[in-house]
Amino acid sequence: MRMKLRQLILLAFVLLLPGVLQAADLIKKTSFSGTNEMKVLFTGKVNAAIAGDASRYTVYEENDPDIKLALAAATITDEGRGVTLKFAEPLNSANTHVVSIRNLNGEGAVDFKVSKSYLGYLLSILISAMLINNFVFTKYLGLCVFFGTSKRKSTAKGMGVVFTIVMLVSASMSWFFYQYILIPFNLNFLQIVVFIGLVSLTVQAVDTILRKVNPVLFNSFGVFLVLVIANCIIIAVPLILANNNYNYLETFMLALGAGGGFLLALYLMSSVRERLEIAMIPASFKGLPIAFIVAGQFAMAFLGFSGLKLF
Amino acid sequence: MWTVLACLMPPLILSVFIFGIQTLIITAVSVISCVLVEAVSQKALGRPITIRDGSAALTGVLIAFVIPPGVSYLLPVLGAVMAIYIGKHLLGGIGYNIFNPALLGRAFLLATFPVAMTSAWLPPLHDLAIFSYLGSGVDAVTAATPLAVMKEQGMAAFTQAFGSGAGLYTSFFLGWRPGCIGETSGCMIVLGGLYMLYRGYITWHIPVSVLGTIALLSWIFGGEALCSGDPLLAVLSGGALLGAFYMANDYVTSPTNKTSQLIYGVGIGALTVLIRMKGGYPEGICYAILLMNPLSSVLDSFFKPKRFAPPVGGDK
Amino acid sequence: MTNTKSIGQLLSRGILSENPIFKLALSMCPAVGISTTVMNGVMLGVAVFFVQVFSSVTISLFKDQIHPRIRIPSYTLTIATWVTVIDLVLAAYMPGAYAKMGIFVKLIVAFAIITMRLEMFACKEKVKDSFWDGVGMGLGFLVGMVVIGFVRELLGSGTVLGYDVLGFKPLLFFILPCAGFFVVGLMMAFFNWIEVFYKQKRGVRS
Amino acid sequence: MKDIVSIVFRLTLTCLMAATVMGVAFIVTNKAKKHNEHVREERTMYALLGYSEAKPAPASVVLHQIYRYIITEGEVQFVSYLIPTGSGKPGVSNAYSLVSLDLQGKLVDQKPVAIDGEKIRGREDRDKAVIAVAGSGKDVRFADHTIIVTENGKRIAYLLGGKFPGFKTFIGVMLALDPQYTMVGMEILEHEEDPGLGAEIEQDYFKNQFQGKAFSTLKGLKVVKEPLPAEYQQALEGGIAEADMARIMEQYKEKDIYALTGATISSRSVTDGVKGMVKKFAYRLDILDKVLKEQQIAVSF
Amino acid sequence: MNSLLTFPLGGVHPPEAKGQTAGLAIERMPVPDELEIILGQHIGAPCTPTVKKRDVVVEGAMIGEVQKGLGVPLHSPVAGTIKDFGMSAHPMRVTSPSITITVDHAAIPATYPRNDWSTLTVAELLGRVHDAGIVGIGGAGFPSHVKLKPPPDAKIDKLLLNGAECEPYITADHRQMLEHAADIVEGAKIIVKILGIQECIIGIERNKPDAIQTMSEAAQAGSTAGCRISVQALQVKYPQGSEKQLIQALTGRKVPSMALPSTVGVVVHNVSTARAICDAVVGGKPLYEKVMTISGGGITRPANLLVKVGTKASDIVAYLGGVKPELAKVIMGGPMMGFAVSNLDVPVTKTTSSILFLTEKEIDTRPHSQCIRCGWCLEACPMGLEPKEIGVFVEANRAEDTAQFGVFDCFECGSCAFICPAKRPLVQFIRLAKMKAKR
Repeated sequence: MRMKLRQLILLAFVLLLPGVLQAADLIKKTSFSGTNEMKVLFTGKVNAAIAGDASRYTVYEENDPDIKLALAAATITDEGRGVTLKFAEPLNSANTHVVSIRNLNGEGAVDFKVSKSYLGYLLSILISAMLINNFVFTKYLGLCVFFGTSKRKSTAKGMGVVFTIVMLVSASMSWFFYQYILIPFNLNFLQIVVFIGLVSLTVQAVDTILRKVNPVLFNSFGVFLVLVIANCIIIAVPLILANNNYNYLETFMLALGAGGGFLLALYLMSSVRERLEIAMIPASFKGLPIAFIVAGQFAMAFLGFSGLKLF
Repeated sequence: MWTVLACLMPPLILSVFIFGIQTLIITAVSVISCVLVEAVSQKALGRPITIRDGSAALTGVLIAFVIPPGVSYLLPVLGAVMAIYIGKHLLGGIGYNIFNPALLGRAFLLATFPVAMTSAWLPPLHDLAIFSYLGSGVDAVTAATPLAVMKEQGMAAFTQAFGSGAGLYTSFFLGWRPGCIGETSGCMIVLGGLYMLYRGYITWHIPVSVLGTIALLSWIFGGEALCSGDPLLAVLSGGALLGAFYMANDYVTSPTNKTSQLIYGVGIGALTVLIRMKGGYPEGICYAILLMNPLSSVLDSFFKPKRFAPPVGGDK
Repeated sequence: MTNTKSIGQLLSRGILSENPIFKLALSMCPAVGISTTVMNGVMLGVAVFFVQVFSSVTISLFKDQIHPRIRIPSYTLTIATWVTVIDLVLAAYMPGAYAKMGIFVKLIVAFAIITMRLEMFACKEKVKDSFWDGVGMGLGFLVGMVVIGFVRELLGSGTVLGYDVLGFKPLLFFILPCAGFFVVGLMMAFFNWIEVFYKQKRGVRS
Repeated sequence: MKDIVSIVFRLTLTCLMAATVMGVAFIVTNKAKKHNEHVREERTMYALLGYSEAKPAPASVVLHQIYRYIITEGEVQFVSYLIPTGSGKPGVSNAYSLVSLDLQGKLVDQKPVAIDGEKIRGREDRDKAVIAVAGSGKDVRFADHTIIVTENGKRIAYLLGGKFPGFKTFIGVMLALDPQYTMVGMEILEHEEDPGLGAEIEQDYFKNQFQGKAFSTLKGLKVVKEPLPAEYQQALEGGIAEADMARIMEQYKEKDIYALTGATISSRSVTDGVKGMVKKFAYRLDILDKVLKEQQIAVSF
Repeated sequence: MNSLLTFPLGGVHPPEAKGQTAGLAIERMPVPDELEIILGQHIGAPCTPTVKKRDVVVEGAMIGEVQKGLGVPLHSPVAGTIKDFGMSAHPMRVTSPSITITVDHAAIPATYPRNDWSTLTVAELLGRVHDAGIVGIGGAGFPSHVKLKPPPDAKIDKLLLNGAECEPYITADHRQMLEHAADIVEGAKIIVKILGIQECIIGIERNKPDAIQTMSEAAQAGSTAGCRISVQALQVKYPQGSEKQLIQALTGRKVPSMALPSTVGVVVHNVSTARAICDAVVGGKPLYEKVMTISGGGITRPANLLVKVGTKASDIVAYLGGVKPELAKVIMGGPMMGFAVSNLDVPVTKTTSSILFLTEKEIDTRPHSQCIRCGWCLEACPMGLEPKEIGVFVEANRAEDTAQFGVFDCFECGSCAFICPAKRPLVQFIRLAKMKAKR
């Protein structure tokens, strides 16, 4: 199972590569910084006289080609490889900006787009689902299974891993169904039935394959498969991706984040509950109530991630 | 416990001269409510009442130390309930709490009174007028903490507000800057911390790894370009010192093994810098410690103490 | 399980002795997630109520036709159908409330409580009993949601059902996500405590 | 074998029945749902204009939808507006035109668009219609949507929606301006700011500060980190007599925006975002009006 | 004397408190009227009496014998009459079967003339050690002849004599090293011969410089070509005197968990055991007397006493002028590993090395509180265990799950309980855990 996970990660990496190589040859990296700054990093050294000349730049938001943004200054940075564009007004980083530099590369103008990087966006989906909006601690999904399987670390690990894998497979299938069957045929109202059906199908398939391929693994992880269906995260992820119209990569990241976040939450919780087992909990709090209180404390700690903007 | 409390007295006394006499009142309210909550919880849960061991009082002082000096006196009371009852006694009393009670109290207060907890800062006093903020004075003045200025307005505004160079370090080290009650005076915290180190109450592992990581990562990522951040400033501003010496080091919630202590400290430092630079709050050490707390038992289970000699043929 | 149960018994079981939230601790997600106001609690409670009642009745009606080997898929399908219907109805006629509940309405499909009632009760009992059982369970869930919602709304925003009763916002904390865990945990403990308390009292008397 | 047949048969039957139930539900609710989709949005718009359920908008008040598209053909870009040329009354089949301007504000062409009055509100139908008119080989991109409000044919307000980065994620707003681009009101539609801090932007005492700011003030609007004066707060929250309120609002008309305590970044985001939106809108509408006037294009507003 | 050696892992530094008795010469205590000799004096099977009621015995006569299993014979410390077979108070086991002897004060004390042992064979030597009833005097009471017969596959190359005496208060070994250095070296030579090796190291903590001096001289005098005896000064650290720790300090070898020192080629004996072996082999004197330290602030006259086995603590108290009113706790054995006794009728056994009369000031009477996970016990534990976890598990009634923490490696040195800031009775917890986890 670990092998499979590694392959999946590798696959994701290969698929993500085009995102890294998005810009034109000349431009290595672009980003927004602060409220009214934009940073551009070129692949090599550029002519400082041209790149540092604010009057050679034309910058506008992609949707507003008729409104050029007023550039206050262009400063050469990174030993001639980069330039920081300072604008008179704050930028709206929600929108894609188009930057055009005249005569930078001999004739004509060099155009490129500056937006929040797509790779960063993908990673932020992952991080968000895992930490910032952890499905268990901030979105309260999958609680029944969460409290049910977090009593022992071994159980927690098993459940988390099985869950993540089923999640990846079923979310991918759900995305495919949603994009190519439900939407084109206007059958959106069937999404609940279709998604839950696909989850059951995935669970059944994983069950059968595991039983055949690796009975040892099945013995240790098989019991969790049934529980996966009862976990609302597994049905919530397809619903979220349908709501937000995610593409496949985004879906994959969301599923990975949701699964990883669940695994993380389960593991942390189980280690804490193993410790609580030997503690003197008041009688009426024994069992679930104290688990809820501890989960609340976890949720409070996870508040620390709120507002985290990595990319 | 009482020794730790004694080590916390110098920063408290200095805070009176920095922010005025109300810091003393807040601390007193906090300590009294913590002790009361502890006594009531223990009574209600049928446990022996152990308020004399000083742990509740210590939590009280620490809660007061991590809230701004201009808040209402109600806040520490609520924080005490969260910290002592929910955070400690429901989980089995002292020794069984997973999260640092004082920080849990702070996180609760930050969630409940976000405005007060993020804006009730006071500009430090320079003329020993320790009564000037009492009563109606508090509402009229506000200040911004160094980290908030740095985060919201950038380095230029920071330099404008707090100066630069040796004077800046001196005033920060002494404590003359806006901040939580007990976190500002670096010198007193370090003094108390060194005394505890000398007495063997704490070991160097956690404070050094926390502060080292904060300094290193701030130096690498903290500035305009790579490796241009100011590590000393990062350590002196915010609650880094208080957190490293008194919060992260809390016996109950930190790992016991030395290796895990180092990893734990590095984790706290890294999360602190992450939240400071990318997160939603100007200061991150509170949440960094809370986030690492549950990991301490996990770390301890990975790094067992070195056994004298394993049985022949390995453990059964 | 005895076959003869009065309507009162069926109802009280769902609401009190086997309350799905506080006693069985099933379907906790919405109990924590959207119980920030009484209204939210009522809305989701009603949705769950209808899904539970409809599903119970449906399964009870067709219990002889369901092949035992496809029992669980049939339940899932039935629940999913009714959830879809409720979802569509809410989206169409109560868009405001629907928007607030987010995906939780759709998530009713994964509620363990509904499947459990179908498996334990509806597939064996008469339609009428199943109906009342469904009503009991649905009401139990509703009551739980309302209680939690009431506490959180009152403490968090100082209002009840949107009406300002306190005039100020006491503790913002309670409308935050993490407070849901605390409220549910404390309430569960409270119910446990009451149970123990009454048992002791009764024990002393007899 | 018999078992399997029976299972398959029953499962199929169950599925069919389920599908029937869901299908029926879908058909029954679909119309109401579609109708409801825009109701909330419209309610916000009317609320911004000062109408409510108690005081419904008179029939003479008409909302004219204007959709802006960016059409790219090779290196050349046009800004095209899909504007109503008919009577503009909802429910009445309208005539729409696509007016394309070049980046300097000169008219390129004007083509009628065949689209039904209700359908124009659906993104897909509208995009299809515009692409059909623009011709093949061009990249057509929807940019934004603004509304011009007329009463008896006279412009009384503009409504514009927009989105900009807040402290956490994005903040979606809808603004109402009068014909002189003075702010009439603002509504926060979506945001994920911190409860108790940035989330306070949706409170009256913050968002109503924008009310009455003239275009000239708005252009240079800043955020000040000062406590909100008590009387201004009362006026903003609307708890006092109307005359007093008007006086106080007048008094603070040219003041900057008072930042929310503890949420300066959110306050600044909203201020900057609103400023940018209004400035762009004013610039474009002036150009569009000029072109429409020069070319004598009959529009419904 | 090269750099001071010690064991690397764990260890604590309790206040030594040896000053009260370190300078006092060993003093022979007059025999009381009656002795109670516990039958189970050592690890292994208790003895079966070989005498009957009203039998008259002479000093050194065998009165008990182990019939089956591990054990050594028991001898009468005095001449007298067997009065009764009964139950005596016991420091660890509450009560224990014993023989009561009425002392015949008129009898002439036995004498043991020294004779040459160099002609004896190994088997004969071993027989003498066994017949003299010699057990490890240091504490555990392991029959010495068994230790001297290591398993045939073990390659023994070193004998270590344990003169560390790391327990606070106790000075019995210290005094014996000062006063009977030659006997100890003689004993070492006997053991070396029995084991068929050539090297013996005597480890002494450096807080006994006079003992190091005396022993070095005696060792030098006693060393021969075939038997090198040396004295090694050790750092002062508790529990240096524990077998495994001493072996590591002196040889750097680590005895694996649940294994005997012979697996690393070492045999360890206490210095006083070596003296007893010398007495047994050279003079044929059985082990029935014991040098003990009586100390602590609660006794009127602290002393190092030579006491007959079977003397009751109350007799010793009476001899030393009674206890002081501030006495709070009586401990048999060292303060770290000993057992508190509530009854002064407890008789001295072959392994009792001290009786301490501690005052309120010398012990901590504060009630213990919950574990705060400070981790000090982890650092103090010389075996690298986690006493805190064991304690918490025992408190949660899950003692049977403590085997995972290596509870059986613990030799109950008490370092953890000493260092514990919450004053938790960790050793008691561990003893309980051992009892339950076995099952």
